[in-house]
Amino acid sequence: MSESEAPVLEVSDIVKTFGGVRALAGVSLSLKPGTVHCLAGENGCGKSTLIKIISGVERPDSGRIVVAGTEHDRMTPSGAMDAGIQVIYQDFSLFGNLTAAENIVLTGEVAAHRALYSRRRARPAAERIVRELGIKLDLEEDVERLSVADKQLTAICRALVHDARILIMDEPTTALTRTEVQRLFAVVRQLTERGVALLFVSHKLDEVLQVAQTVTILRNGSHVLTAPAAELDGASIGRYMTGHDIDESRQVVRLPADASAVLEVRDLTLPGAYRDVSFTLHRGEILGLTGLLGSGRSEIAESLFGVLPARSGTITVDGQDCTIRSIDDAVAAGIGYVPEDRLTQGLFMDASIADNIIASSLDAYRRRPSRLLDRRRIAETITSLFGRLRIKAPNVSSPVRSLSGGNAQRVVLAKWLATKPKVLILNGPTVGVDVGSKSEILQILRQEAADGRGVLIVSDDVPELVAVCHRVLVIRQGQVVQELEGDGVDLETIQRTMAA
Amino acid sequence: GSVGGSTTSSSSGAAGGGAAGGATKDPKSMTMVTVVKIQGVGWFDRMAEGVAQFKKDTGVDARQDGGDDATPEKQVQIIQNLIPQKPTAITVVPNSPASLEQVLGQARSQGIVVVSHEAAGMKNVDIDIEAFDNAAYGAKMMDNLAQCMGTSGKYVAFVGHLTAKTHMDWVQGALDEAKAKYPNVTRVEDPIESKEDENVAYQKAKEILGKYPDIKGFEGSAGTDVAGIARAVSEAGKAGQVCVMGTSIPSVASKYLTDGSIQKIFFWDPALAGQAQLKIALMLAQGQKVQDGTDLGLEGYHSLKKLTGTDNVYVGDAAVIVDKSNMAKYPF
Amino acid sequence: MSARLMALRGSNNEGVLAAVLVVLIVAMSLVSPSFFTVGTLFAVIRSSIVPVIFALAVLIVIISGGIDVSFAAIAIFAAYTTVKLSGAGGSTASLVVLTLLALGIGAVLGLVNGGLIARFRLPTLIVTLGTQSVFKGALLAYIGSRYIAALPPSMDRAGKHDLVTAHSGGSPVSVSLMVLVPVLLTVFVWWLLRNTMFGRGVYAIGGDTEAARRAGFRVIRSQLLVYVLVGMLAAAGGVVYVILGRNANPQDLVGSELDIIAAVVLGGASIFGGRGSVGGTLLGVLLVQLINNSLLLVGVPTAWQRAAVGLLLVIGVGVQAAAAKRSRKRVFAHEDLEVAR
Amino acid sequence: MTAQKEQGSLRRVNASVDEVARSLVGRFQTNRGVRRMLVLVVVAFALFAALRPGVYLSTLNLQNIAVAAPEIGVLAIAQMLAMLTGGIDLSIVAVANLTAITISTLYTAAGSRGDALGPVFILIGLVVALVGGLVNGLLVSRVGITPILATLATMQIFNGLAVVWTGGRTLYGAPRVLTGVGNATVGGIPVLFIALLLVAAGIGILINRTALGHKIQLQGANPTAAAYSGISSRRTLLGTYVMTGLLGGIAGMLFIARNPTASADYGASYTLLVIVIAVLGGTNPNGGFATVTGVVLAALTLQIVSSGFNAMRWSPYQYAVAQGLILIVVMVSDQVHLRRRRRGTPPALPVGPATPPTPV
Ligand SMILES: Nc1ncnc2c1ncn2[C@@H]1O[C@H](COP(=O)(O)OP(=O)(O)OP(=O)(O)O)[C@@H](O)[C@H]1O
Ligand SMILES: Nc1ncnc2c1ncn2[C@@H]1O[C@H](COP(=O)(O)OP(=O)(O)OP(=O)(O)O)[C@@H](O)[C@H]1O
Ligand SMILES: [Mg+2]
Ligand SMILES: [Mg+2]
Repeated sequence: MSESEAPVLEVSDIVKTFGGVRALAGVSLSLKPGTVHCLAGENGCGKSTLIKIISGVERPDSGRIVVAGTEHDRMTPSGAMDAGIQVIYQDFSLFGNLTAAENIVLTGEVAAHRALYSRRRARPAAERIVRELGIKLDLEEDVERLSVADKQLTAICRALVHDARILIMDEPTTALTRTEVQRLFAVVRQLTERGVALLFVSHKLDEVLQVAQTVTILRNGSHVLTAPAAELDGASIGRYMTGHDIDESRQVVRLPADASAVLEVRDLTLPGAYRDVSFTLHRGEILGLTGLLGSGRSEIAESLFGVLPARSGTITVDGQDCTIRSIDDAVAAGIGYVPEDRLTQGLFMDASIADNIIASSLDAYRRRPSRLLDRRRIAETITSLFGRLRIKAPNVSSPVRSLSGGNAQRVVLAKWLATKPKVLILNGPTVGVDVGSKSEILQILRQEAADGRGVLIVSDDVPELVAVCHRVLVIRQGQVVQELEGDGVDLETIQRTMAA
Repeated sequence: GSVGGSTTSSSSGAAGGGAAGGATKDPKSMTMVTVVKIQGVGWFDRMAEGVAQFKKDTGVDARQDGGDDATPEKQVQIIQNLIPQKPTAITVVPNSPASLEQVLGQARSQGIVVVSHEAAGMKNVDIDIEAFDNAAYGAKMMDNLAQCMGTSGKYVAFVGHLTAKTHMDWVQGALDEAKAKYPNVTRVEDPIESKEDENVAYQKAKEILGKYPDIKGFEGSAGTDVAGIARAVSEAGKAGQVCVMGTSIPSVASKYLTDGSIQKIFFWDPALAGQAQLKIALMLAQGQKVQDGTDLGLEGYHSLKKLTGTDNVYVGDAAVIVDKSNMAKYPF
Repeated sequence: MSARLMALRGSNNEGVLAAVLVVLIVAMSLVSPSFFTVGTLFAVIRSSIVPVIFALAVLIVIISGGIDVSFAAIAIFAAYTTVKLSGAGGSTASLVVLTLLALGIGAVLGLVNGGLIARFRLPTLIVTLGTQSVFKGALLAYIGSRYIAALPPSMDRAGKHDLVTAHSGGSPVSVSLMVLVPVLLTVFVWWLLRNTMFGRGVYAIGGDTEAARRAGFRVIRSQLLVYVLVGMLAAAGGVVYVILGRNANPQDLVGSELDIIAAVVLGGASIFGGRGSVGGTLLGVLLVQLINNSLLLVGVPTAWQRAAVGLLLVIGVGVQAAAAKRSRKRVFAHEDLEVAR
Repeated sequence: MTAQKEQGSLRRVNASVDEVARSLVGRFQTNRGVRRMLVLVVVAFALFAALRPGVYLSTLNLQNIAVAAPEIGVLAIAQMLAMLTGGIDLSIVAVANLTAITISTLYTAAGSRGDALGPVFILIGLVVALVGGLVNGLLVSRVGITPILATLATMQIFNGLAVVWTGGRTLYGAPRVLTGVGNATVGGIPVLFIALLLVAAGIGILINRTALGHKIQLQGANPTAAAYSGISSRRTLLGTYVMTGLLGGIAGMLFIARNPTASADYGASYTLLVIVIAVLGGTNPNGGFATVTGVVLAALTLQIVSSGFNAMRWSPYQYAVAQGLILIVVMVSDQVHLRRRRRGTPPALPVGPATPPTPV
């Protein structure tokens, strides 16, 4: 770790634009062998994009990539692997139709430019790495049948199975348990001792501080700071990431004492995901549901929306018992749902903003007796939501594909507000949304609650929950382990309970 | 309705054609198109030779047209496309005669002479010319087949498609003949559909050979039927023991005629049939009449006979029976 | 218990298919005593020779996430052109030369498909629909449209050799030597898909094209290669078809492509790509051929056969769809289930 | 477009209301697929008109094109609808023939009262088509069979039933209501063509102005998002295939209106042709986008090219080559255009089979 050691990877002045908008505006970074370099920044600041550029998946508009003294002006995925770079992608980039063992060894075989593939060679290699990591993984199962955590483990194994010179991990720990994370870090330490350089992305700041020697912080595609980890702490990293001007303070109006229940959940159980979940959501209330990935928080939300119907328990909306076996049932009961995966589940990318906004409420605009759509009323709704949510776009007939993350999320929100739901469930409402948009979206949610809706936010973005929620439920291993209310809603308590 | 309407229009069409044609009309100013079931197959290539011959002989601008597959809708389309080109005559060998009635009615109402072939019973044609009477042709096949089978035993009949009327007529003619004259010759199975595909014929023949080990005869209708059957029969080691006969053309059957797995094939020369259609069209366009005994000056069409029970169908006597000995005479 | 059942079922429902096949054979044997014979067996094998070759080609495309309706046109184009160029009955070319010529033609036509698909990223069904029309039209318009009865002698001879002969119902039945072609190609494709990086790449691309790119697979090159390979397999199928039929007819084959695709999907290949096996494909083809071959034998009237084949297809694919639905439901995990489809 | 934000906002609201209206009413006026087809129609027509003015510019030729286009036009519209959901329907032609056979059989059986009962028979024929569509819809939406396979199977079943029913014969005879329509013209325009325009308008309204139509489009655009938007794929797909069945039935009526015969094997060559037409007309084979106008224009284009090739005495095989080339060239030019527009963003994943709509 001497200062004099030559960097194994140097990228400089990387610029990348997507459809006219800058994802990276001249970012530089250098990695030294035997060190862990951490890349931090808010959602959408360009971390993954930078990684994809280093690994040859995306081509930069300008900038230089130098690996071990050799400049690569047309980096390709196989070129990167040849240069000793391995990546754990944020979305894993696994092959669902192949077994875990195959997934683990296949990239290596490609990198080795082999013509033939041998199961007999593959199997032991996969087994060895699983053993080294001390994890349990069914190597013969197709990856699409694995849980998210096992998928993540597969992706980690795949990257570690090689003797990589540079190992890049884009949020490798989101779905892992504490012990799994600790094992991974042990391996990371072994690797650094062997001289491997690591580039590590995580939103969990404690992890960052635990493993990293150097930290680089990006904001909105620009380089903010590179400093030794020892000189930083969680608070200062957070400050550099967000800037100071954003108000994430808690702004919660007191609920009237007699606020009626709009959603009541009793003993909801889905074996394997969560059990005996009970809570009440009141009119005008914003309720947070948090927990680590894999804790069951998303599944609870999806059960309420009929995507993943619960096995037992009762759901009552506005005093009416509801059987929610399908999305139709949920929508009929007055529940709206902003999904976690905006791009595939929330939006029709090539359709216009207008078409997206009325997608869920089409039936309400049928005229009698012709049953044709009432285009005037539709236009009114669209225009009013377009204005109310301040969607930044030339007009309502622009395709959603042309929108930024924050604006796209507003379109999803508008789609559900158009149905005038009694209960609005949001799963990760501000994922991939930048800070400016984020506070606006939170403000919209406060407004909607004030108008008498029940709002349920499922998120692991704790500051955001603290900023808007009346109450927060913490889920761990499928159960509600704590309920925080009023002044009890506080960042540290939540984080502690989540991870306990 | 169509029936009343088209009758009037067709009679006026015929009248118009006659008037425009005048007895002295110069063939060199005429255009005629022969629309066949499908372009580019051996049979219709041979017919195209006849069309070319006619063009050379008479000076009429005659040509042949057809679809790239043998479907009724393509023929409808082609004739529909031809009507604005106002040819003097359209002669047609339909895939499905009934499907062409309407569009041929339109052609006639535009004063176009329409002659058909292999389509006895069509209304909207001036004349339908058949190489022979289908029932008699079928009977003739049966006479030969029965002889070969020693006038007793089981046989099956293949048709190109169950929808192909001529094939069904031949097969029926043969069956009637067998019932009338050869009580010991029995047909097993309804007509079997080969889809005009040699391999299907082969496959089905294999099945028949398995199901009826004592089968004695096969009758084919589509040109490739007998070839497929012959292949199946010789693979079963029964070449020469089982009689294989049917409609085909020498180029398809010659190999099997030579090795004895097909005994006889029956057909009529498409070149002559093509010329016959066009000759009739020319006669009509020039105001001449076709009647019993008309001589087209073509072998097998020296004395046309009106088919009884119809008013526009004339038959020749143009069936050709070919076996090993005379197949070289027909180079197509 | 359920694990063992799952294993029996096979990763692509091959087990279900095998069971269906057995049930069908038993049922037909009960209905018709003349069914369960060497003759029927040989008939099914014989009639599967060409479809198996085509099915292998289709299998590769389907695994790669595409679909090809032009292979039949490529097959007859390659085979007919070879026969015609070599001078038909008067040719002295050896079978090897002729086969290489046909494979070359097939490869070029496949390259046209692959080029359009990989370079312009066009939907495979539409591209091959277009090229099918072009290939067949060009063959008949510019190469030749005549039925050629006299094959080059080397080809003609190849069609006359039998591999095995047996007696069934008093008459000899046999299987042509040509059956070795699909057997060898089956082994080759099985090996290719299983034991080569190209093969694994085809699965990877069919599973997730972007992930394959990130893993370093040369996606465009692999896709090109897939279609070239399909062109060559199709050409091989065309040559065998011509040899077995002992004639070359340019009107043949085109029109049968949907049946082959149906057989492959019946054999467990996913029309969405990424899944499919050689074993399943063989079973699928055999099932379809068994049905085609024995309906007459079992006494189904000719007129009913088309409907019967359709009905069996619905049942076959329907059972698979239902099984797939159920297994999807069973695999509940801590993750979002895809709700659509 | 506005500099002054304060007053601009009202204008912006107005402008966007305008936009909505325009996008909902006249989506296809500005559409690229439609523009492209218009160009193709004009170019094809001008080309052949220049080469063979005498034949080509006659009213008779125009009428013939107008008479020939409707049946494939309606079938292509049906195909377009199926493709709009990301599916495909291979059984439409078989359904059309079943309808034609039903009507013809009933008419013949009714003897002298056939003409009087004509409308009833037509209704029964449409019910048969509806049942056919329902079967497809159930197989696709309930059983979950991929459309291409489900309809491949039902194509064989429907076709097989037609063969059994007719014994393979061509039936002759149709109610006067239909045959009358087949021959009639209004102001020189064949009524058949007017029927095509009516069907096109109807489907245009369905797609653009009804809830079902919007759902069909959204289902095709992204089935996952559609499900998460509370759009029932079961109901949408069922509705779609019932509609394609019905349109098949209407095509069957056109078959016998044009020519009072019905058979099991009429129109076999249409099955793949109508896919070509639908795609040429701008239908996205992966679903989510299509325009009726484009499809009608595409049907006309192929009709024009076909009659032109015939007038030029070019062979049907050359026409097949031309048809394939037109399809490929149009697809390639579309793709090049799309890429140029999207340059900077990574291109969409290569598209797999036509059926599975790639969720963005
Ligand atoms: N393929 C793409 N096309 C268009 N824009 C993209 C694409 N990929 C990323 N972007 C945009 O580039 C910006 C940077 O995205 P990137 O994925 O690098 O963020 P990130 O820092 O990794 O965020 P997160 O913490 O959520 O993973 C985002 O605004 C994103 O919307
Ligand atoms: N999946 C995607 N496909 C194509 N383009 C995308 C995608 N995601 C994002 N983009 C593009 O990336 C750009 C940057 O997105 P990003 O979310 O960072 O926008 P932003 O500037 O932060 O806007 P906002 O303030 O509204 O969040 C957008 O303009 C959008 O065009
Ligand atoms: Mg990222
Ligand atoms: Mg953003």
